Amino acid sequence: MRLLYFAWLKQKTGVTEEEVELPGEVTKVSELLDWLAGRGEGYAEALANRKTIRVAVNQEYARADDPVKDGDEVALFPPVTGG
Amino acid sequence: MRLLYFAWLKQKTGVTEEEVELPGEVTKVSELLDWLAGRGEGYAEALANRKTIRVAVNQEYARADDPVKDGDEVALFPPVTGG
Amino acid sequence: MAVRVQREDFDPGAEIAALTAGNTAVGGLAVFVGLVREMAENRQLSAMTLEHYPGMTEKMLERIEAEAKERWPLEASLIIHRHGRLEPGERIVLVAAASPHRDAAFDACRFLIDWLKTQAPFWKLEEDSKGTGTWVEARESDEEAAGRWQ
Amino acid sequence: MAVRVQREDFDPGAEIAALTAGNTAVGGLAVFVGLVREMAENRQLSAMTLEHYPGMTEKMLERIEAEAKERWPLEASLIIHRHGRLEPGERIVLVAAASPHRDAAFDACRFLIDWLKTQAPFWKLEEDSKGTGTWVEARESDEEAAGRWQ
Repeated sequence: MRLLYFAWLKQKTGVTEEEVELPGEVTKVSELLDWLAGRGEGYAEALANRKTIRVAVNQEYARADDPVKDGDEVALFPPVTGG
Repeated sequence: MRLLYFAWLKQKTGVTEEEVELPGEVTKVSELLDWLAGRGEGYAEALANRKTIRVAVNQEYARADDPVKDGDEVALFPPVTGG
Repeated sequence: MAVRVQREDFDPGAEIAALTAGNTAVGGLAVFVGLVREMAENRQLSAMTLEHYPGMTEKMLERIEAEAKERWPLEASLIIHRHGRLEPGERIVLVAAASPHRDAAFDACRFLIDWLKTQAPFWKLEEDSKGTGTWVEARESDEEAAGRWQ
Repeated sequence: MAVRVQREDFDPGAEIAALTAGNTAVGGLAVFVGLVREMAENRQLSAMTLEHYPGMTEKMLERIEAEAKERWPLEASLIIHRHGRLEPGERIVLVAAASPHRDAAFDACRFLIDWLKTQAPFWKLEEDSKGTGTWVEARESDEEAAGRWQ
């Protein structure tokens, strides 16, 4: 799975983009966030407040219960502020 | 009094602009229109349907009961259609 | 704040650039440009002639602009309206409003054109391909649009 | 119908002229231009950096534009959004909608910017005079504005 981080999620994790291999028990967005939060202090901090995080799976907005799988492109970012 | 006519009011009266002397009994907009309607066929036709006529006295929109007097600039025109 | 009534065309790009040039308080600029359509209510037009009431026109446009400035926090605004004979595709009118905030810019811009359409003394004479001229009748929908702002 | 995400500036005049050139079905063109303000919530800004998600950004903008086209009779539309570092007074975004009718042009234009603000993956980092960067937080008022069109 390809993971992308934007805005302060990129700053807090210190990661712009990474390839990860999903553990078998991670099958949906909420489980992915739980698993990521356990990968280190920066991740834990970045993911502390789930309300402030938006997730896109393969460039489509996704919800906590939406499925994820190896091969997906998953992006984590705060609510958008363009325009 | 200076009278101005615009759009189809100009076409029907055949007049762009004229100077008239008001009879003493003409003191308000509705009386002015009545008097003008009696000045000839073109005027009568132009003023037949009062609902389609707007009046400005000294470049301010005026109502039937608003006063008019010698020296005023009075314009007659249909509802506006610019923009 | 400016109002112009003119025969000649205008350059929307230059106008809107000048409107906000050097003003870093502007966050949003809303612009409306009205153009002559070739079809009007299923009739093919070859041209349109805009008549106006010199003097009163400028006065009403200035009042409309002043009213917009009263209602919204505007940094700049502009109304340009042409008169005379215009062919399909030609620009008729430009209204613009610049504000720190986008909603104010949009609302003020729409107010300007809605009120202009019911308050400013302009009249359109449509000309069809045979050269027959027809005075455009005021539309109720324009009155309703202006009524939004009462 | 066009969408552009770019680093470089754009020329609003040239863009809106091209949008309606030769199209005599257009009666009204509504345009919104968003600019970098010097003051944001009482803080003085020296610059703003716009980050975006290449690929998804274009996809979302195209979807927003298609949705506008579904809802209103549009002859043309355009969305241009810049990214990277921008200083006060610089243009950020342009949205435009052209229609036979003015109300449709206005509504579509406002819809485009309202939805863009809540759907398109852009993030603003504000930079103050000391060079301190602060990520802008999403505003509830933007959610509400987008909600108008639900």
